[in-house]
Amino acid sequence: MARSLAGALLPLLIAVLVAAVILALAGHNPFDVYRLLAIESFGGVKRVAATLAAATPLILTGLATAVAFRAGAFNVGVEGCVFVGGLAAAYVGFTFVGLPAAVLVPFALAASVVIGALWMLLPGVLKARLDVDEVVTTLMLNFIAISLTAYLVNGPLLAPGSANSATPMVDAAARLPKLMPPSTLNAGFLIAIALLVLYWLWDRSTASGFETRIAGLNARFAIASGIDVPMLIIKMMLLSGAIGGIAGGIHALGTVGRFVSGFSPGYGFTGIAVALLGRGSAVGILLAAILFGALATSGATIQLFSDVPIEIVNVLQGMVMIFAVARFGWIFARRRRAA
Amino acid sequence: MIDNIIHAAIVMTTPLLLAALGGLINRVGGIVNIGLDSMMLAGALVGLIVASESGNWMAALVGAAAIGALLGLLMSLAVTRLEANEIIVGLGFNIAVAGLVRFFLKSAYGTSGTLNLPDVARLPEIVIPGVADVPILGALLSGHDPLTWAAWIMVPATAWFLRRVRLGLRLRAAGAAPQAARALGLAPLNLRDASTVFAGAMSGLAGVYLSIGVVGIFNEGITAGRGFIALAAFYFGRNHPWPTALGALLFGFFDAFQIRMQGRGVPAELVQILPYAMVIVVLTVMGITMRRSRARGRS
Amino acid sequence: MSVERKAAASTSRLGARGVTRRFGPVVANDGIDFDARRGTVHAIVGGNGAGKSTLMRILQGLDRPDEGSVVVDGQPVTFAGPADAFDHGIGMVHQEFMLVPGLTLLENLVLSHEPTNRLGRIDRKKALRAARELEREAGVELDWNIPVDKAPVHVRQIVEILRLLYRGADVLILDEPTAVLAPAQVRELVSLLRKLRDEGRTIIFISHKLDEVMDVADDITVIRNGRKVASLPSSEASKEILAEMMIGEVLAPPKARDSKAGPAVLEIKGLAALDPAGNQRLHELDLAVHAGEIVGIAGVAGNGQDELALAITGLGEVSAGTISLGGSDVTRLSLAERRKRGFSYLSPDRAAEGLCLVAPIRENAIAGHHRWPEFCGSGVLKRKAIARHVDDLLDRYNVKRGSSDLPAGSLSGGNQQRVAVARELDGDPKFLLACQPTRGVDIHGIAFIHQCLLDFRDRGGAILVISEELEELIALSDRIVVLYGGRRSGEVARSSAGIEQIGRLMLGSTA
Amino acid sequence: QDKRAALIVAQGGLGDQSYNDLANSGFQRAIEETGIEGRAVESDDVVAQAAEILRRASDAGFGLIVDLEYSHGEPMVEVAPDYPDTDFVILNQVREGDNIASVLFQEQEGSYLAGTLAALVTTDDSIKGINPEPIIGVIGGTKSAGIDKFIAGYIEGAKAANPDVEVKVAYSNNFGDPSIGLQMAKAMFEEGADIVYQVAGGTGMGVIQAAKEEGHYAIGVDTDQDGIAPGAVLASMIKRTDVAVEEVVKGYAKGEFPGGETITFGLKENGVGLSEMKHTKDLIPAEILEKVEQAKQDILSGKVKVWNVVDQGYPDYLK
Ligand SMILES: Nc1ncnc2c1ncn2[C@@H]1O[C@H](COP(=O)(O)OP(=O)(O)OP(=O)(O)O)[C@@H](O)[C@H]1O
Ligand SMILES: Nc1ncnc2c1ncn2[C@@H]1O[C@H](COP(=O)(O)OP(=O)(O)OP(=O)(O)O)[C@@H](O)[C@H]1O
Ligand SMILES: [Mg+2]
Ligand SMILES: [Mg+2]
Repeated sequence: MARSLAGALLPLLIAVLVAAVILALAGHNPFDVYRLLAIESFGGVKRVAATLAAATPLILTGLATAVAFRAGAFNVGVEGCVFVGGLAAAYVGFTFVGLPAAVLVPFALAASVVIGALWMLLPGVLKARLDVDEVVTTLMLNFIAISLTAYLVNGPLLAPGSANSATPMVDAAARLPKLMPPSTLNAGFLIAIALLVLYWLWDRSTASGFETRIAGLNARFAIASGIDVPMLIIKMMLLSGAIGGIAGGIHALGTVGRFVSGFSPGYGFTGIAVALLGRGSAVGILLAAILFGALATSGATIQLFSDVPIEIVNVLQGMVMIFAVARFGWIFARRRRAA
Repeated sequence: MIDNIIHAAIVMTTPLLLAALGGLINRVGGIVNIGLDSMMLAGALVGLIVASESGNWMAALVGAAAIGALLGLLMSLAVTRLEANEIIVGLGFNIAVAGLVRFFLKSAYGTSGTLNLPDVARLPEIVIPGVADVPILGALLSGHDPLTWAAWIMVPATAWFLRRVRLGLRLRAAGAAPQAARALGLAPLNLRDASTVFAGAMSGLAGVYLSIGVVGIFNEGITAGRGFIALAAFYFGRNHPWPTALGALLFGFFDAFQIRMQGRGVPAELVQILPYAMVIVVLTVMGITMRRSRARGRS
Repeated sequence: MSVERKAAASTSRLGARGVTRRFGPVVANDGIDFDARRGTVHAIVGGNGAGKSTLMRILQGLDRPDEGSVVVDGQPVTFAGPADAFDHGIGMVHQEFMLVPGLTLLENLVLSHEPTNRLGRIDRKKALRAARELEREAGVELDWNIPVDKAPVHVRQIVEILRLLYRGADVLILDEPTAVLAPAQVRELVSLLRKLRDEGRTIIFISHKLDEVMDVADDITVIRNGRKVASLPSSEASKEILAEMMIGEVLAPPKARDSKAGPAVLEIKGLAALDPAGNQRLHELDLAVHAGEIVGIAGVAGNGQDELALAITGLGEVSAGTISLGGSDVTRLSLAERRKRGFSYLSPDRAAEGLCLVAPIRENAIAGHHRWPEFCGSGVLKRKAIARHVDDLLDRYNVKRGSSDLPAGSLSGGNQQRVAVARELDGDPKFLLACQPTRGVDIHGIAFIHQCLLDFRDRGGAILVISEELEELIALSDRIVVLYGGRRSGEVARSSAGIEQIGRLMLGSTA
Repeated sequence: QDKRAALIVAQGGLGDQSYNDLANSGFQRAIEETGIEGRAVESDDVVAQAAEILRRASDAGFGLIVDLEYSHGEPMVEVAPDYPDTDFVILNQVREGDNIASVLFQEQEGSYLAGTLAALVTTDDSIKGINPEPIIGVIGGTKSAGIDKFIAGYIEGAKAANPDVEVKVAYSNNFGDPSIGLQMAKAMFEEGADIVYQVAGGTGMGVIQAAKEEGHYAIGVDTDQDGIAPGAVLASMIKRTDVAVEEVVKGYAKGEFPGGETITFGLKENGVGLSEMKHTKDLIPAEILEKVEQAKQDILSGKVKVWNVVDQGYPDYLK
């Protein structure tokens, strides 16, 4: 127990130490910086709310990635789903003005889900039926999604009078309710948590979750056991896309209020890290998403109180990713063998 | 027009090809390197600084390859010795190195984003007399810099290395069956590290090609995700050097082509989709033909 | 004890002194001493999990003992790694193949000791010359340029042995080299080993098959539960003595029973099937398996057994003919559909297909049955019911395990196979396709699994057994169908089954 | 002084060689001169964190918040009423609110002059590096109304000077990739253009490099980029974001704030305009410079009203 806790904290500690050296070399006091980071991410209700708000899209993209990984599909295309899903939800949100919130919100989110799922249909089918590598196809689809949404938002869907690539704001009825006004933390967080709980239940106690896990661990065994693995891969890619789409939808309706250039700063890619860091478990995904959310919020606001450049947050984020997946057991193991 | 497209396509291909060949060797050795982009970025920066300080482009290449190799080594150690997941480590390197580069520019040069140094030594052009003015052939062969030549010579060299050279054979063994390699007394982890160091050096060269080969300045966005395109190229080529080069050339060609397609009535964003869509189409066609040929073998 | 003194009297080429190796609570090797004399074949026998492979890994420098040491030519040594052991002339062929997929046979042969010119370029001519020489020495002929993945199993085995010779090893450690070979191939291997021994090499040979051991070994060491039971010359050993030493008791072979064959359950008519590369490997085969009957398929490996199994499971490509199960045509149905119709399949490849080694034992035992109404209601698993059922099932099959939550990979090979058998017989299917049902399982486990299959037959089940072990087929089958060149070359009834006759059929002469 | 001011940096961050860097330089100048405390805030996720950053800065006692990020318009309107003691400034758009000041730039006016200059020069092959073909180019960093505002003004100015001129338009889709900028400019030069206007931040560095290598001309943007490659940059279309920010901060230091007002930086206010062309003005015939000056007077007098894409949508010549 103590060992596993140490195992979880050691990588964080190393990342923090490395970043501290960099900070010190650049003439900053690492302790002050870290104290500020902690205060800005967890010091008080408002800051916690900001952290959770920042974690919301990461929970969803992490979950979307994990779902595909479970079935053995290395989907790196969640970023693209966030873009198309976000645009779809925004489109519904500013087009069908006048519908009551109880209709408009589900409608808009459904649009993001459907578009997100469809976006992953092609790579899913190509992998399952023709054995085409999903890493390449989904990576390519990211670039396509980004360019395609940029085209739409600059042309057909551009808000009149906007100097920036942006759709009009969605109708007030399409906005997700805030949980703790004035914080931007909104009902999207609850949706994310609900999906996380569903994922936990699905993985733990449903036949389909079981089949998916087995297929991901050993496809030949799954096939021999009578599981239709190709179909399962297609389904899980669709589900992954759907969750990626709803990540975009929630971001559009909950936080940004529209689709705009710079809509996602790479939530899909951070989601890969979240899924892998969280070892694919529901709790792990939640914790990893909160960690990255905390770094994102505090990284921005510490600049109000310190001269430390925001880049230190990137360095920290990168180091955490690198060391959190490292295993240090071999150090101890080798010492034992040598003795 | 054709000549210009060919020339531009070759220019845009070079950095992709360099990084893709490095990534290919790395993958043959057993590591999928998502961090190529970070090594390119560092190579571009260090190469430019060396080119300015020393006034010697060869020194710049050495510096860029060295920093790329160093990053490759660090990344590899995290993967092979700390058993970290290579995908996350790669993503982590991309984020951390981008941060470090900005941090470094601010701390050392008091600038952010772009570094514009005086007296940067640029890569020379090799003009082949006689060929230079021949249409198409001239664009293909003349007026390119040494690094472009090196990149293309690396293609058959890589194929030869993997098939015919002792180290190449051992690298394939280390990637395909590390247990077996270990049982034979090879050191698969060391081989893997070597392949990542190589990938890092090649990516460093790809980066310095952008900074002193193409433009002569550094910008934090100078790689523009080309490390990922290189990744797509060697995936596309299924670890074979020639198909990988074809993939890189495809991207380079479309880059050159889309520039010229613009302003001819097609929206820029849609033209930019083309190369990515092409990769998917080509992979799909390859998948279908492979399935067909299997089916034909049956009947 | 007098036996041991005698063995130690000749010069020892390679041996162990008090070697102990622990894996957590498991003591895999417990103070083992033994000596392989120069120029002899030394067999190591022992049940599953006895610690044989662990000891061999230590002798080869892949692993290090916690206590004790390896002795080479009477001197204690500490190997830095396999390369170091090789420098002492010691090489090993592992239980799992250690060839590199994607490399050709020649490349595999020379890997790590490549003949090169100054630039590091591999001298292929020189390599091929060396390969041809080894071929001649070993009395075989190989196509060195095919990728190893395309080579048949026994060829790979030979390449592994030739590789040791190529590298100049004079001590060859072979860990269960015969487990995957057909009888003819085993004979080939045995004569090769004899030849190598007569040239002065020392061979350490692990096997579960006591016939082979008696046939080829000069000395035999028996290991049980990590401890050495005895070392003795084969002249003083017999199958019975060894079996008793290995497991502490003598097993009675399963009693023969009359079959009460009922209606046909599996019916194959005019079947033609293709291998994954698209070549036709099975031609116009007719075959029926009846309820309450075990039919065995015999044949030298590569004569269509694999394609037959793939066709019956639905995982392979059928180009002509029909397969029906319980009267309905299933030729075009998926494995999942077949399973719903009472089909069951015991895979020959336990590690890759028969089990999911990284998943918990419990999930391995329920996979494929997890949607049965008693385990699953509207898509939700009844975890308690499953746990109860699996624990009961595994107890009935005597699966030795810590907890059912541990990964299946934590079980020994024999216990892994019991899990697979338990699952496939659970719920009384109509038909079981059992491929190599006891591959790599010790005597004790073999007897148990055979009994399970016979009991299932007696309950009215139909079984098709595909096995490379003739003795197994004879012990189990009511009828044995022999395949040669993808066609049926004959059929032998249990009452008249003799190894010689089956052997002739396997070599293509029609009965 | 315990007055504090924050500058919220837009997407692309500092180091973009244009908008953000320019605004920040004005910001830094102002805080240095006035001695008030000032902080520039960057964020990797600036779009989503709009309200959080605005509120955090207000809560932390920042009396002035200058926001460069375009997508922060709506969030600012939402946040500002909760913090009546904080002064907010938004750029490039008009937002209502007693404590909000809006700053607008008429980039199209300066771009019009750049277009006029380019169209007049491109046919004068007495100038080194100029061919007789009436072809010029412009490269935008991304296709968006904010960038097309420049491009439309440029085209309008060019057509007004010479109706036969052909303007090649292309977008790099990237503000930080100089190598693609270089390739795009070279492609335009190949097709007969000899002057290319860059509206693409760091990508534009490549455009200037291409002009230098090919012996043609680039037109810089935002800052005076004439000195980056002396002689190869024909002129720069300067946009005084720095002045705007500097003035706002200085005013705040003095206790003045134009709350609820819209400040326009056009030609008239000297907020946009052409550089002094230190390295090139001797190359260009005086009559051309006079015509450019005339065009400027026409705009100032209101005789010419330059098309504003953001307000008016897309003109026919830039669909
Ligand atoms: N990785 C492991 N971790 C923990 N225990 C293991 C591991 N691998 C094997 N064991 C334990 O080792 C024992 C025997 O395993 P092993 O695979 O060596 O059997 P074996 O003798 O090779 O059997 P067989 O002859 O059937 O292949 C089992 O009881 C198992 O619990
Ligand atoms: N890497 C390991 N980690 C943990 N336990 C191990 C490991 N390797 C072997 N063991 C344990 O050591 C014991 C001996 O295993 P070993 O593989 O030597 O048996 P074996 O005699 O070769 O069996 P088999 O006949 O099945 O091959 C087993 O109980 C196994 O559980
Ligand atoms: Mg063993
Ligand atoms: Mg001209």
